[in-house]
Amino acid sequence: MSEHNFTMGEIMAAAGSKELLDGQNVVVGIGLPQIAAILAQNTHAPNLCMINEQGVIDPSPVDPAMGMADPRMWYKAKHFNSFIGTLGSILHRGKVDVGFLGALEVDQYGNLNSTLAATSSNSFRHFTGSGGGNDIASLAKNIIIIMRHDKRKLQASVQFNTSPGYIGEGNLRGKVGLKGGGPSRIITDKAVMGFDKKSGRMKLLSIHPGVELDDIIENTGFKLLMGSQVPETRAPTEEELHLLRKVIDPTGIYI
Amino acid sequence: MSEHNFTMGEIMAAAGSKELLDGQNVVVGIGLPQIAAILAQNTHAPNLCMINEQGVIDPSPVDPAMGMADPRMWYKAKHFNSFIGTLGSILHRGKVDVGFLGALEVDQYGNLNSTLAATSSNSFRHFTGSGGGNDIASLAKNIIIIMRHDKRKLQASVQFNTSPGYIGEGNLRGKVGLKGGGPSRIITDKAVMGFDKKSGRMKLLSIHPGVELDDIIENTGFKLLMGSQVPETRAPTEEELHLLRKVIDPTGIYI
Amino acid sequence: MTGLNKIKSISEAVAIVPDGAHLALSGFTIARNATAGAHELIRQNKKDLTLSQCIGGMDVDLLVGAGLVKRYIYGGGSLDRFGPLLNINRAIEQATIEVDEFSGLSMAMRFMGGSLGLPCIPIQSLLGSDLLESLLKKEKPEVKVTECPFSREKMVLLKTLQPDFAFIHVQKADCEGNAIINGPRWDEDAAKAADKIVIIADEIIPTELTPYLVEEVRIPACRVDIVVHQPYGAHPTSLYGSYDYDYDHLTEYVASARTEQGMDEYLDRYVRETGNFSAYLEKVGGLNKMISLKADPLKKY
Amino acid sequence: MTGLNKIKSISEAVAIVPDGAHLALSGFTIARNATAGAHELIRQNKKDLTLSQCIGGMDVDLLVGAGLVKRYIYGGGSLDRFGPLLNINRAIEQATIEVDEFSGLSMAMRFMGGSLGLPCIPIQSLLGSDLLESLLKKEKPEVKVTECPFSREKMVLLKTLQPDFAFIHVQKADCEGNAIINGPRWDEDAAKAADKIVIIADEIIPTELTPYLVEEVRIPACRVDIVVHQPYGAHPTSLYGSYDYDYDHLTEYVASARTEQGMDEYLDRYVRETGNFSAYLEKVGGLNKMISLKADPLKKY
Repeated sequence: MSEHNFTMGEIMAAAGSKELLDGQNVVVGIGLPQIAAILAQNTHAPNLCMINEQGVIDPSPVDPAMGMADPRMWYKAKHFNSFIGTLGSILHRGKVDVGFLGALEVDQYGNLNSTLAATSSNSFRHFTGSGGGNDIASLAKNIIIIMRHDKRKLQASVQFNTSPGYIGEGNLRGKVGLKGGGPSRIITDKAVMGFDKKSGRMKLLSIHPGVELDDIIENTGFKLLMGSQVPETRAPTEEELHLLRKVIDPTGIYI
Repeated sequence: MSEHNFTMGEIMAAAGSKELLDGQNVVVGIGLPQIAAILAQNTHAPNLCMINEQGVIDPSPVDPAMGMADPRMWYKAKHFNSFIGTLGSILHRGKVDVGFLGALEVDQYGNLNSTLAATSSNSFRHFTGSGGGNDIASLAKNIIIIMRHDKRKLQASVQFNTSPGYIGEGNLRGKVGLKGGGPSRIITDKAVMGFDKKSGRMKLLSIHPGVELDDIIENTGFKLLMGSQVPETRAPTEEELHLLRKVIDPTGIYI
Repeated sequence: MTGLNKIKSISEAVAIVPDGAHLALSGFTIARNATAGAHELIRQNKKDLTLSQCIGGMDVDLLVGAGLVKRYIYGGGSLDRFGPLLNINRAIEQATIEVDEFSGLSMAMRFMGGSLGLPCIPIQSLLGSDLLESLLKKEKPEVKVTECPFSREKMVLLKTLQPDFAFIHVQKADCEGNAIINGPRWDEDAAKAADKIVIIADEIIPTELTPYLVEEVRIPACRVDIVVHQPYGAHPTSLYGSYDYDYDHLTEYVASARTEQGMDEYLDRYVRETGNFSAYLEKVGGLNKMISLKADPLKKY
Repeated sequence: MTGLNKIKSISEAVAIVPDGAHLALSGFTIARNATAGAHELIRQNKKDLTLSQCIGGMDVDLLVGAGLVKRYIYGGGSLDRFGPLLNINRAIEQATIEVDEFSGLSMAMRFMGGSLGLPCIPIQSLLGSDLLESLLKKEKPEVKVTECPFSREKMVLLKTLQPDFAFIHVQKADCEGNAIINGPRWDEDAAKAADKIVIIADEIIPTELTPYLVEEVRIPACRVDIVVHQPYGAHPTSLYGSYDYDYDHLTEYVASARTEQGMDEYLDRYVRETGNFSAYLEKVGGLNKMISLKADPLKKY
């Protein structure tokens, strides 16, 4: 990858940004999702509205933060409310266009595990759990998952389905009664993936410049659907790189 | 009544005030209920909290108003919210001690009609309807009804049960699932009445000074329960009269 | 970050409302009515509207008096001591509108449930009343008596409400739609229940100021579709902190509304023959009248 | 009008909590935690508590680490980038507490329904997840998959929550209990769901001032039972507009909480051996530390 003038964080941020349309309501977490959203605001989507689940709408953070509960993430917000005022009267009301999520594990149907991982046959480690993740996965029109491309994190089925994707073979969302659209993109440090809406299975959409297809196949714990030709992921533009490095994340804390 | 040094409005306000205990949460309407509550605050119940259903808590009005929607009634309120913040998270939560209600008609079981009155066999007049009345009647621990003593307004059964009292013979509140306590007092310009909790029927508790029992019987459209001796309603004290006339309603607009 | 300018004229805003639409207006008896919105709906002569409101206000009484309303879903109402909602009451008595009559809280719960995207929500008032009986007798009841599967308590399940449009008059908004409501907010859930929200603001504030007034912002821009700037747009009802109700005009309104003919003359004079809300404001007394109604900064009325 | 003085000390407030009680604390990861309340609960060594919280915070992690908690009902949580909720995770892994794990919104709905006195409330997330499966497998499930009788949509009916006590840390309150929360209010519904509300205020304002700050009052006095005055009572978590989180202390906390022994030493040093919260504040750096954490009036952190 050394031949490229961008980092994997930068191409991931640019790929995330590209998925966002002007005027959309986006639920973001800290880190790459936030960076991708701010990049979109600074380029093609100036009227993107960022929603933090605990009750913060449309902030303009200027300092790096330790998380969503860090008031640095609430700077110059235009509305404060509660979970009910964000995940209730915006998300559950059907007005969130895109939700960004991360996870411990994602499976071939886009189901997310953020709850637990077995350490042996009768013991497990407990992690963060859902937070608003299950609600966002259930109810947002589109879900974008940003994560590291790692075989242990991309398994055929998750150990615990915290936040449903397409659930099982054939897209079972409608059957169980979920109103949101389900995962639309998975952006990793190696590739961008989408889903075949009929089967509900993950599909390789593009490979980041400098990454080999074999590398992706080796680091994915299940068979990825893919076309006969898989294009290269769009590299970040000069403008995007300038914004990311000079304006959005000048101290390089997130990317 | 000319031999007394108080008006019927004054004795009604004093009787209403007497029913209120310090620290209680009271839903009031404009007029006598409000006057009764302010009188209580100025005498034995300084920590009474007044709640206006549309989202106004603990105001201190100083000017006469045209109704609950008149901002004169909201003066120096300590909390603003919505119906949900008053009738929801206070009343429905079981935290309203007393609700004051008025009505077009009240029947022997304390059911209230504020919706309609027949003008002939196939026509009717439509009035204010419920507002928060049904909710308050359903859910407050105690209901105090303040009204004019008039045979047309005190009928054996209401034409339309907008806000249930004890519903029918034998107190049917529990059976239909109502959680509030039901009406505890009816204060008119002639008497104070309560209810026999077993039968759910209205009972004469005291007669205002100068009013004859026959006058009450004649002006009540059903048979009132009563003990062998019906006491006289407590006359307003000098302090109460002073407060009503000089402090609470100096222009005499309400009483 | 966003800077979308959603400002349109009231006539542009009303033009998007199709005949037969379901609307919620912000009025509550004589306070913070969406008068400017109601006037323009009448001028554009919308038909067969469904209106819903926690407690009836003069704004809907105007629409009913003008014959625009097919169905009204509400929790009762009046013009406080000025008088009853004469047009609404008359239309109910003459069965010229279909009416769904609830209580104040059950309407608020229907809106709140709708604002959360829930299809239904329980309540434990209405039980044992003729309001409930009447609602259960409807052809397609929107209430159902049931019991809680956990506590076995009786409860009424209410179908929630999601109006197509809410016209909400507020004290202040920025051009993106962040809306400040001061004083009680009986209409906040009705607004958020609606699919499209039209904010009619007496005052437009610069978006740069919004973060400093954030604790007063009640409806976030991301839910708002259109912002209309209309000073004194709630007249003759009051706008807490901005202006008092117009005692004289409300008195005249109630006197006019006593008869259908009187109401028709009122609508001709003040709505149909005035081409816009500014002309209406001139007709009811113009600048001098508005100055006389200005709220005391301490008393807020 | 009311002027009831509800101010008590934190030890008096905590003394009313019986063993086995159900409590809600205001914490959300590293923001506005009821630290002073949690410390005093530990000092008074309450037993077998049930705790409920939308998103886990350090306050409950302290209680779990101190062994006070029998059951924890929550929607997940962490200490943001400082680390996981180590005591809670360990207790779940070792099954030393009973856990009911929901999502953030389903917890918020359970509290909101409880604040309204409703026995149950629907939601349309959780469906198709293992969260739901686990909750349905409980001996007495507090969720039920059902369908809306009007729309026939699938939904999960949630049993609502009404904690016995809420300990809510806020920026300001008057002595009657009118409580000002600035910034996001993830805990407002949990507070109102509780039977008794204990407000722990960093600052007490004169009641005469309350009407002028009315738009910021989030919990009305008529729902509040006790008011405690405890400056810096949310330390080491942040209080929006008042002070920042204490980076050093949170880092030390997470390092300590990695082992049971480390946690026990932390509790001895900072809670059990300090007789009160003032002594704790001295131990973590006293006045100089608190001055260094003071929020910038514009940035609010």
